[in-house]
Formats: sequence, structure tokens, C-alpha cells
Amino acid sequence: MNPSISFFYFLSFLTILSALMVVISKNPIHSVLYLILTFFSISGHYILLNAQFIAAVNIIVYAGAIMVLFLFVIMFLNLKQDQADSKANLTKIAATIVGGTVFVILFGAYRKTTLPAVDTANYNSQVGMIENLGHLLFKEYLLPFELISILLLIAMIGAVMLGKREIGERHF
Amino acid sequence: MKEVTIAEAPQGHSGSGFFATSFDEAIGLARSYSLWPLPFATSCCGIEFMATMGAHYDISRFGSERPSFSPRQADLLMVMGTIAKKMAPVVKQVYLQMAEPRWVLAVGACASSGGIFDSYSVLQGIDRIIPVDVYVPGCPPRPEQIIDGLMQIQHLAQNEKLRRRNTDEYQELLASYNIQ
Amino acid sequence: MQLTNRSKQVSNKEMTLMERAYLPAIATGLGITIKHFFSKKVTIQYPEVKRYLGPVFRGRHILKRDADGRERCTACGLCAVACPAEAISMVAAEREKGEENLYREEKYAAVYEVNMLRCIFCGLCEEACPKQAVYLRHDEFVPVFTDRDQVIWGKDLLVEDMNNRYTREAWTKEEALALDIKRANGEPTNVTPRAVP
Amino acid sequence: MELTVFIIKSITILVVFALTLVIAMYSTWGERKVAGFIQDREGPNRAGWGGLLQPLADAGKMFFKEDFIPAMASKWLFIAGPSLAMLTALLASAVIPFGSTVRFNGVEVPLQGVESNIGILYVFGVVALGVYGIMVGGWASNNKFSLLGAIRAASQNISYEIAMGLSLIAVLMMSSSLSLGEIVSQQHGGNWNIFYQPLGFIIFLTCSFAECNRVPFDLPECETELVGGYHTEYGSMKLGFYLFAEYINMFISSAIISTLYFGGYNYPGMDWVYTQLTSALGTGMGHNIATLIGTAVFFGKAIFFIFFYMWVRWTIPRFRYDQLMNLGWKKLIPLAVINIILTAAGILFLRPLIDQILN
Amino acid sequence: MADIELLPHQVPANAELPELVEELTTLNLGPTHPATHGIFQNILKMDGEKIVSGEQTIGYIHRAFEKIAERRPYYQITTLTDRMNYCSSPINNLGWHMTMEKFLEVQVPKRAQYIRVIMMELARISDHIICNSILGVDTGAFTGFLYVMQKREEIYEIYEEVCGARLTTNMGRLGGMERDLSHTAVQKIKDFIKTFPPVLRELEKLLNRNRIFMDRTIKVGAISTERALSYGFTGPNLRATGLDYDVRVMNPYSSYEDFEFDIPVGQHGDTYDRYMVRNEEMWQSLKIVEQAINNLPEGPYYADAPEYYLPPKDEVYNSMEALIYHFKIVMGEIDAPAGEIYHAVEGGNGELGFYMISDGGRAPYRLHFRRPSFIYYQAYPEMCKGSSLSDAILTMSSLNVIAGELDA
Amino acid sequence: MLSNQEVAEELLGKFGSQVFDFEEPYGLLTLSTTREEILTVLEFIKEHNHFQISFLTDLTGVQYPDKTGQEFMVVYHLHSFVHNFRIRIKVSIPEADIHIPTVTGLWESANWMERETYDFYGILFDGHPNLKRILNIEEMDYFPMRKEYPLEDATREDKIDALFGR
Repeated sequence: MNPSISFFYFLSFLTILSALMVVISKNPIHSVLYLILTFFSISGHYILLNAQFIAAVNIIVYAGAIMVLFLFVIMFLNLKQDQADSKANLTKIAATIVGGTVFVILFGAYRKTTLPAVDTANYNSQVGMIENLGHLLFKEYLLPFELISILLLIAMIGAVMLGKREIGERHF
Repeated sequence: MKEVTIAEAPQGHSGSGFFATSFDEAIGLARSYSLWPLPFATSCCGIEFMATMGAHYDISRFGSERPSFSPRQADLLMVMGTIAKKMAPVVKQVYLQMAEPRWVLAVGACASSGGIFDSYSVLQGIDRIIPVDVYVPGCPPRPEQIIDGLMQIQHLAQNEKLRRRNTDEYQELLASYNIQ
Repeated sequence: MQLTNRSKQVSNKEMTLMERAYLPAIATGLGITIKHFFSKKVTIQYPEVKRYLGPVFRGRHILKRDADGRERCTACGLCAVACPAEAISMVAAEREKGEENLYREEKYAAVYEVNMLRCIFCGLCEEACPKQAVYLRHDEFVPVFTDRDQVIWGKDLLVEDMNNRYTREAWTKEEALALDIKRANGEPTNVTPRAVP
Repeated sequence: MELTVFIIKSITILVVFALTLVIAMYSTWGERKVAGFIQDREGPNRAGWGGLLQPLADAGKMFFKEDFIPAMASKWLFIAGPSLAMLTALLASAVIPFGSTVRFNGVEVPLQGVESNIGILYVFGVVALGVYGIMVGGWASNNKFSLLGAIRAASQNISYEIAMGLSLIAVLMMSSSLSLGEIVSQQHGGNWNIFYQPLGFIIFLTCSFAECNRVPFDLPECETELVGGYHTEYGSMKLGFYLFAEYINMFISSAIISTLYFGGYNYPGMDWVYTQLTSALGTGMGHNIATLIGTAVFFGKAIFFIFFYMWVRWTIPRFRYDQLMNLGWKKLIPLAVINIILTAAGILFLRPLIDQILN
Repeated sequence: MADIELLPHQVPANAELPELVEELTTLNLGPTHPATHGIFQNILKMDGEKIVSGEQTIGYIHRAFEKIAERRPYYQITTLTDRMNYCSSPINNLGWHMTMEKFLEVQVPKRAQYIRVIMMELARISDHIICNSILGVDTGAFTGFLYVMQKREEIYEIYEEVCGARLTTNMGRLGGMERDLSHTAVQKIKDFIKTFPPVLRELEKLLNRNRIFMDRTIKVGAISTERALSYGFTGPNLRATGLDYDVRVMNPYSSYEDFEFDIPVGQHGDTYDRYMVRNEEMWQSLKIVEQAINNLPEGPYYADAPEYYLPPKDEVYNSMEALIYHFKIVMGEIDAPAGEIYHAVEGGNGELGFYMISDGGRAPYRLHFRRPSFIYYQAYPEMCKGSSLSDAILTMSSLNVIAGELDA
Repeated sequence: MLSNQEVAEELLGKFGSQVFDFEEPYGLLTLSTTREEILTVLEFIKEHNHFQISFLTDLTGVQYPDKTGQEFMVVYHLHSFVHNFRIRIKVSIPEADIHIPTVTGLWESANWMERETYDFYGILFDGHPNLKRILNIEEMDYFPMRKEYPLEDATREDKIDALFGR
């Protein structure tokens, strides 16, 4: 096995393990930290795919910003006291059923798909590099890119409007 | 990084070896030049402490200018000013929160002995509740005297064996103040 | 409301455009601090360099002897009464025959103790003493203590050593004032520190 | 050949690492000295000559201080906090180009830990993670002051990262590369970015103050409000790690500022020096010495910015939490956007115009 | 966050909302918090970073001044007043002496009065230096503090020249001063007048018009004149609200009527106003010192009142009469009439009053100190309500609450 | 300017025999009233259109253990900034019934001053919003400023009264 393959297996193991720990951990803070670890190992996968830009952005955006906000909210809500709460058995059963169903669907879908074979000879290893990505985004797909940014802008404004507190409401 | 434990010397071999002694000395020196004080300033002596921190006397020459208001980070509790009976539990609490090794400097007449306030509300010296290493007389002491006190503490720190804080005598001393 | 005609409005809260922009004020501040960075330092290297504490500084106590080496204290107790900290205590004794070279008066203090941790160095004892016996030295402090047992100073520490007498330029307020006037007028003073007359 | 490169690379990385640590260590001494000098006093001068052993004394004391974990604290996270802070602080120095290249047996090895085409993004990623150390530690302490400090740190770092990134985009637009080595070499010959990006530089500088939690943005640990902020409950070497991480961060951001805006290892007249050296000492030796001079210049710039951080710290008051947020979101971000637009206009219209005139 | 109190959220009665609970954090500010420069505790109910309500606990250095004063002869009470507002102890000492002089109807010579004015104004400067520079420290600007502290050190040198101690000066005697101003002291005071303005200007440049500082202090901890009066504010804190009440002008004592000075007032009684008023008061004090030192009258420095003022040492040794007076004064057996008196001086923080009842004994029958800090500090919760923690700390340090004066 | 005469006459005219013991020690108008009238007297001079004696300078207690039936006294010092006029009002209360109405409704500043007086003397101010000890520890079971209690800390050991001194 060459080093990158073994590294791939190691990363996959780490990803799945930490993803499981996210679900299993009782303490929400621990969950968040495991989630961050998951993002890291996913970034590792990106690097293996020679997509360094995506890897960096994944860390900056998800691990660096969004998860900080998660942690922030959890710290503020102070869920530490509630960790002993026992979920009702019904909830557990329902969760198992839903989860199981999703798993079955995914598995079925996976079985139906045939993965395209990679043409190793003609494969451009630089496709994930940032220059190529830039060309794609700002030349070929300029319109969809701009539309998406407008969409995000609208979403952001909407979130601000929703989150804006009225006078007299509680504030952080 | 628990309290460093050095293996017990073999029986029949008294006194610490050369290495242990010079190591003790090195750490003692390090500690003495990095005494971060917790200024527990309640009254007049606190104002003199400001002068000690100030440009003229400059306590930072001794490496002690970083006042740690959190007891966890402090090495030296400087009790400056009157400690009333209402305040006494707080002083003791702060002392308990400090991590070993810790030293206590009672600055001024009030902290050392109550001074002129021989009244119903004032604690007659903080050594009734916590062990004090050095007393600085004066009401308030001049900055020079506070520096003298600090240097005395430095002297104590330099000559202290690493193991002192684990000895029975030290535990007894603490026990006599109902600590631990 | 205005009560007098002397009031003066001092606070102006309107900011100019320059002040709004943060940076000019910060630059001014940085200018001031960098000027100090290169200026002369005022620090006194204390244990090596000692500051002159002024002619009337109230340092540690001393019990004076007279020129013949006799103790001046007559154990009248005025200093103990004047002490707001109740730090002075004494036991009086009658002078025996043959002790005239030791004590100047018929009565003397057999025990004279000052609790140095209680003392607040207010100088009232010095003022109260009618026999010029107790003084607060202007050139020495009480040293720091490491033990509670050291803090009560008896006569062994307080009484002046004849080989190393405590001297001052002026002993009374009047003397000090006269000396000061002379100095101010530029007259030659030639005062050497001396023991109590 | 591979082996020589590997050895040189390892030595470079080790040296870079050691230098970072030593500089951070002596920054603590420098901070106390600078504070002293600015405040008309001496600063530490008893431990060793001029107090030079002061960092060692601090370290020795901290190592042998009783290690303490508060009873109510979450034990593992309490330990993880300072470790994370230290880790993320040290990671960033890997991509900074400290000098041009050294020639060794005809092999050119850049003085840079890792040359990466996304260097600046890597730095950003690492910096973005820096806040975890503070947040985790502050939360794990189970102390209200620590928690407030942690929360302030989190929101402050996230907010200022945005402005920081936006101000950088202008630089990246000019250099059209994300590689730090590339950005530096483009600034060769007095072509420093500071001359083209003064506004961006000021925004970047401000944000770097905020990212390092330095005055005027030291709210997470401001002494008079939150005692020690997130590290209130920390003692011994864990506190040492936090303080150390702060100084490493300071060094890293100084290094990045000099890389991005002040030409890195470039200095005026370096070509002349280079030709003189190579003609005097030969291409190999002369080149290496010229590189070393460049590295020294780089460190000089970085140390100046460390000094600048300290200078500012001992001069101005700090912001209040909401004012800090207002400054970040309502002033710096719009300014950064304006800066981007101006730069874009400059690149699109001004540069061809100048080129036309020159030709 | 160990202890959290859940309070029902105040929901409008007609609103159909699910029951909300509001989490209030209790933050214990003090007694050993670095910003509570003296020692007092503020228990703040916080909603995030906003303060909902606060309650203070004081008395952490209660030393029973009033009880001790009932046991001490009149001349020993200075050792208590020294330690009351220790930032400006000469004002307290001399205020007490003036009370006694008024009570015993002793006429103090003009020279002594001028020396007292000089000392009191220097004390006011040192008091305000501490308050204003500590406000700077609390906003994070530490350096200005150390610049002006160097000048405070010079004030202490002047004290030392005059009375022999730095902080707890035990200054003045019943009937005058304990000694005349020496030539060195005069020289030092003149030097101080020359060298202080540049340093104070530096502090002003560092803070006054710095936007960060202005933003931090403007509209922080504001109080209106009416509320301030109701809360018993006096001194710079009252003047910051715009009312020019100053004991030195309203009821001049110790020849204050001879001097030209203005009463600085602010606009809204916020932290910036308090800062600016104190700042300007330093300039005014400097002006007074300058006038006093330049017009220092010649003459004796103590009153001709042998039954109250200790005779010169030489006379004690030689004259029987002087010796008797000496013993009587030291033993505290002075002939004080029965009666009561209230006398106020303008202390560093406001009207410092001495209410004394005598029954003719050697010590006061009852001595009550009107301590300005004690009275105005109760307004603190109202002043910091609704502001953030940072504001509350600035409000506290701009109020200049001196623990010794607060708890007595 | 207000004169003592003017104020005294106005008060006598309004309250008659409820205000008594007029004195002028060191020029400060001093008068006594009863605890039933104290609130109305204070309110009257505070709200008086001309006097405007609206600033409560000081409030404190005094104990006279020998005056049976009037063991305690509460002293109010008031000040009119407009006229620069000070007035002192005293109220005597017996130890057996140690109550007096609070003036916290008129001045906020009275709050702590009354608490202090309670702490020192045990005088109960009826209607006070938060009458508890302020300077001393809550556990204290006596009122330390009363003359019968000693000043000294009873636990002090290093003091030898047998020696010279006090």
C-alpha cells in the first residue's frame, strides 16, 4: 500500500470515528469538538484529492467560524446542567427508525450507482488548484456564481431581519 | 505537572546530593525573580503600593510587576491595609485558592497587627488566620520598606528546599491555621 | 442651577472630524509615549541607591543618651499616653546609688518597649517627650520582620549606641527653621550633624 | 540530492521553530522592558544582566508551581485549552518565507517551512482555529469571568476575521497569488504593498490587534473587568502556555504584516548588496550571505512590529465590547469593501493607463 | 455558571406567548476584584453583558473610627482622619483642626492659614491625580497613570518636608501648623507648580480628546442634578452634573476667600464630566497654590493659644509654665467646653463634615464624620443600571470611592 | 440670605410647641422636635417655597445613657444651597421604644445613613426599605457604638494593661 492510500484509510477511520462520537457524546461541547475533528479529517481528504483551496476554506469557514458560533451558542445556553436529561424511550425508538431508514435508502442508492472510472492517464491533477477553480467560477459559471451570492445575501438579510430583536425583548 | 516529587534519598544517606542542591538553588532563584504579587490592597498601604509600582521605586526590577489579580496565578499575597473581621474570610479564601508555593507579605501595621485600630471590628493581624512569612512595619510603610519586604521574600524563596512544601512541619503549620 | 458666579463649563463632548477618526489622537498618544521611551528614567535603584528622606522624616525610634552617655528617659509615660496605637509600654524604676553615670534623672525606665508592628510612626511620642529622650530617626526605617517574636523592641535595640551616635542637623523646630533661613539667605552655615545638645 | 534537501528543510524548519519560540520568549522580556521604558522606569534588571534571564525565571517558576485543576472544571478540556492555544499559535509559522533561498551544493532551498500555493489561506485557517484554545479553556474553567472572556474572544475573533480577510483581498488582487513566497518576491525592488494599500494596511493592522487580543482589543482578558478573562483559573505552566501563545501570535502577525505589506526580506538596495557580495564571495557563499542579510532584515521588520504592538498597548485605552463590534462591523468591513473596489478600479483602469503612459 | 436564577419573563398580559424564562447571571464583583480599588462588593444581576440590578455590600474595612474617636484625646484624632480619605489626608487632618479651632474659638494666624491652603490644595491634586489616572487604567491606558504618579511622588516629598511622612501625614496642630514651611519646602512647591502642568497636559493629551476614551466615558453612569442631590452628592461628582456647589466658595474657611479660582462644572453628570471636572479642578488647585505661595504672609505659623498648642521644646525644659501646659496638652486635659459643632470642608470627594458633641471631657462625646463617599456610593446601582459591565467599572472608578472613607 | 430668626419664627408659627429647644451654637440654628412631627417638619422645610432647605447633609445618632426616657437622639443636618443656610434638627427617643419614622421617602441619601445609625445604635427606622446592618457583619449581636460596649477587640492578647499607659 502506498502512503497516500494508508493515509486515506486512516483519515476515513478518523472521520467516521469522530462523526460517531459527535452523536454519542453526552456533553454537547464534546460533540462540537468532535465535529471540528471531523471537519479536519474531511479537509485531509480534500488535500489528498489535491484540492487545497477547498481544504483551507473548509477549515476557515466550518471549523473556524461556524463551529465557533455553535460552541458560542452552546456555552451561552449552558447545557452542562441538562446533560443528565433522559430522552423518552419513544424518542429513542423513533430516532432509531428514522436513522435506520435513511441508512437503508442511502445504502440502496449507493448500490445502484456505478462510480465513473478515473482515467489516470489524462487526469489533470491540477484541477482542484485555486487558479483553475477561479477560472471555472469567474469565467464559465459566472452567472450561477453571482446568483448564488445574491441568494446568500438575501438569506443573510432575512436572517438579520428574523434575528433582530424588538424593543423590550431580551438581549444577549 | 503535579508538584515535583523527587525520589526519596536512600536510607543512611543524609543530605541532598550536589545535583539536588544546585537544582534547588536554580529553581529558588527562578522563583525569587518571578514573584507575581496578588495585591490585596484594602486601604492606605495600597496607595503606597501604587507608589512602589510607580516609576520611582519600580517593583518590576525584581520581576514582580505583573500583578495577578487571580489567586491561581499569584505567588505572593501582599495584604495591604486593614483587614476587618468581615474581610477575614475573604483573605483566607484567597489564600486557599493560591497554588503552592505561596508566600504572604503583611504590609503595614494594620495587616500585621491591627495598628491603631484596636477596635471590635478589626482583625488584630492577619497571622491569626493565615501564616505570614514577612511583616513590614510602618503605617503605611514607605515604598522602600515594601521593597525590603519583597527582597526578604525573595531571600526566603531562594533558600527554600523544593520539598519544603511537602514536609510534615509545613503541613503542621497549615493545620494550625485549620487549612486542609 | 447656578449658585455662584464662578462656575466654568469644562466638558465639551462634541467631537471634531479629526477626533472622530481615532487615528490622530492615537498618533499623538504614541508620540508622547515614544518621547518618554527615550527620556531619562527616574527610577531609584533602591537597595543600592537610597533616597534622602528629608530632615524631619519619621523613621525608627531611638532612646537618646546625653553627652555623658546617660539615658535621658525619666519614665514619665507621656509618650505612652500620647501614642494613639498604644504601642509603647514601660516600667519605671528608681535610680539606685552609684547609677548616676547610667541615668540622668532619679527615675528611669527599667523596661521600655515599643511594639514596632503596632506603631504608626505618627511622631506624637517625640513631640510629647519633655526630656528629649525619644526620637524618630530620620535616616533609618524599622527593618522587616519574619517572625512575630521580633517585633517588640526593648531597650537593647532602642537605646542609642554611644559609639555610633544618632546625629541630626537640627533637633528642634526652631533650630531647623533658623538653619533653613540661613541657608535660604546664602549665609555660611557649616552645620555638621550632631548629637542632641 | 533528495537527502540534502530534506536535511536542509528539516534544519530550516527546526531553526524557524526555535527562532519563533525564542522570539516569543524574549517578547515577554521585551514587553516588560518596553513598558518600563515607556513609563519612565527601568523594567526588570535584576535577573541576569538587564533582566535577560527574566523569561527563564518565569518559566522555571511556572514549571514548578503547583498544578491545579478547579474542582468544578471539566478536566480534559481544561488541559486541552492551553494546548490548543499553543498548537495553533505555532502552526502558522510554517508557511512564512523568512528569506529567499540558500544554495547548497547547487541546490536552491527556500527559507520557508512549507511552500504552498494557498499559503495565506493556510495562515487564515490556523488563525481562525486560534480562538478554540481560548473558548475551550474559558468554558472549562467553570468561572463566570472566564466564560465572559471566552465569549468575548469568540465573537471578537470571528468579527475581525472578516474585515481582515476583506482587507487582504485587495492585496491578493494585486499580486494575483495566494502564495506568500510569491507575494514577497513580487515586492522586490521597493515595490512594497504598503505604498499601494495604505488603507488596507491600516485595516489589517487593526484586525491583527484584535486577533492577538492586544490593547485596545484585549477585552477577553482585560484585567480591570474580568480579572484575567479566560485564563483566570489557570496557574502554573498552563497559564504560561496561554501567555506564550499570545506572544507567538504577536510574532506571527508581525511576520505576516511585514511579509504582506513591507516586502518581507526585501530591503532597499538589496540588488546592489547582492552583486557586491556575489562578486566578492562567489555565487554560492555570496548568495547565502545575501539571503541571511535579507532574513535579518525580515526579523528586524517583524521585531519592529512586535515593538509597535507593545508601544500601542502602553499608550491607548481599550474599547468597550459593543464599540468594538461597531468598529468591526460598521466601520472596518465597509472600509475594506471600499478598499477592494478602489483597488479593483485601480487595477482595471489606472494600471493600463500608467502602462500606456510609460510605454 | 454555577448559580443561575430563573425569573419569569415579564410578558405583557394580553400576549399569547409561550412562557418565557429569563436567565439572569449573578456576577460577584468584589470584594477582591481588581476594579474595586478599595474593598467593597457589588452583586450584579446580569443579563448577558447588561446589568439589570445591583446591590452593594460595604463594610469590609470598617474600622470603628467613631467609636475610637470617643476614647482618644482631641489631638490624637488626626491619626484617624489621616486614614479616612487616605488619598488626601491633609484635608481631613486640617479640616478636623479647623473644626476644633472653631469650637475652641482659636484665631489662626494668616500664615498658617495660607500654609494650610497650600497643603489642602496639593492634597486635592494628589487625590484627583489618583482618581483620574485610575480611570485611565480602568479603560486600559496604564501609562498615563505612571506619568502623573511621578508628580504625586513630588507632592509626597513636599509633605515629607513639611511633616515627615508621605501618606498618613498627621499634619497640622490645633492652632496652626506643627512647623513652618521650610525654604526647601517652598522651593519644592514652586518647582512643583512649574513642572506639574506639562505632565498633566500629557495625561490630557493621552485621554481627553481620544475618541476611544470619550466613547468609553460619555453617557456612562450619568445622573441628573436632582437625583444627585437626592442621593447626597457633593464635590466633583455633584459639580459634574452642572451644579456649582463648593464649600470653599459657599462657606469659605482658612482664607479661601482670598483666592481667585473657578468652580468647574460639567453637563450631564456622566463619567466624562466627572473626569473633566476633576481635571480642571487640578488646574484650579494649582492656581490657588500658586497664589498662596506667592502671597505667603509673614508672621507666626501657630496661634497664640498656649493652652492648646504645644510650647517650644526649649521652653519646656526651662520654664515651669510651659512644662505644665505641655503635660496638660499631652495628657489631653485641655479645657474644652460642652457643646456641639458641625464644620465642613471641601474634601477630595465633596463636603467632608465633622459633627462633634463635647461634654467637656478629654475626648469627644460623639464624633460623627460626614463622609462624602459613604453617602454618594449608594447611588451606584442606579447609575450603572442598564449599562454593561465595562461601564459599571468605569462609573465606579470615576466616582472615586475611597474605601477608608466609605467604611470609616 | 436667610436668618436664623426668620426660619425659627416660621417654624414656630407652623408647628407651635412641637418644635422647641431653639439654640444657635456657632451660628447654626438648632432645634428639637418629636418623632411624631419629624417627618412633617422635614417635609415642610424641604418643600418650603422660600427656604428650599432641600439637601440632607447628614443624619446620625447619639446616645445619652443617663437621660432617662431620651436615651437616644437622631440628628439631622440640612442645608439650603440657594440661601447657604444650615439647620440642625434633633429628635430624642427613649430606649424602651426605639423607633422613628424613616426619611428615605424624602431623600435617597437617607437610606444608608439610617442603616448606619441602626448598625451603630440599633435605632429602628420605621418604613425603611432595607433596614439591616451595613458596616458590621450580619452575625453581630450588639450595637457597638452604644456606650456600654467596649471599644477593644476582646481577643487581643499582646496588650498588658498592667504596664504604663492607658
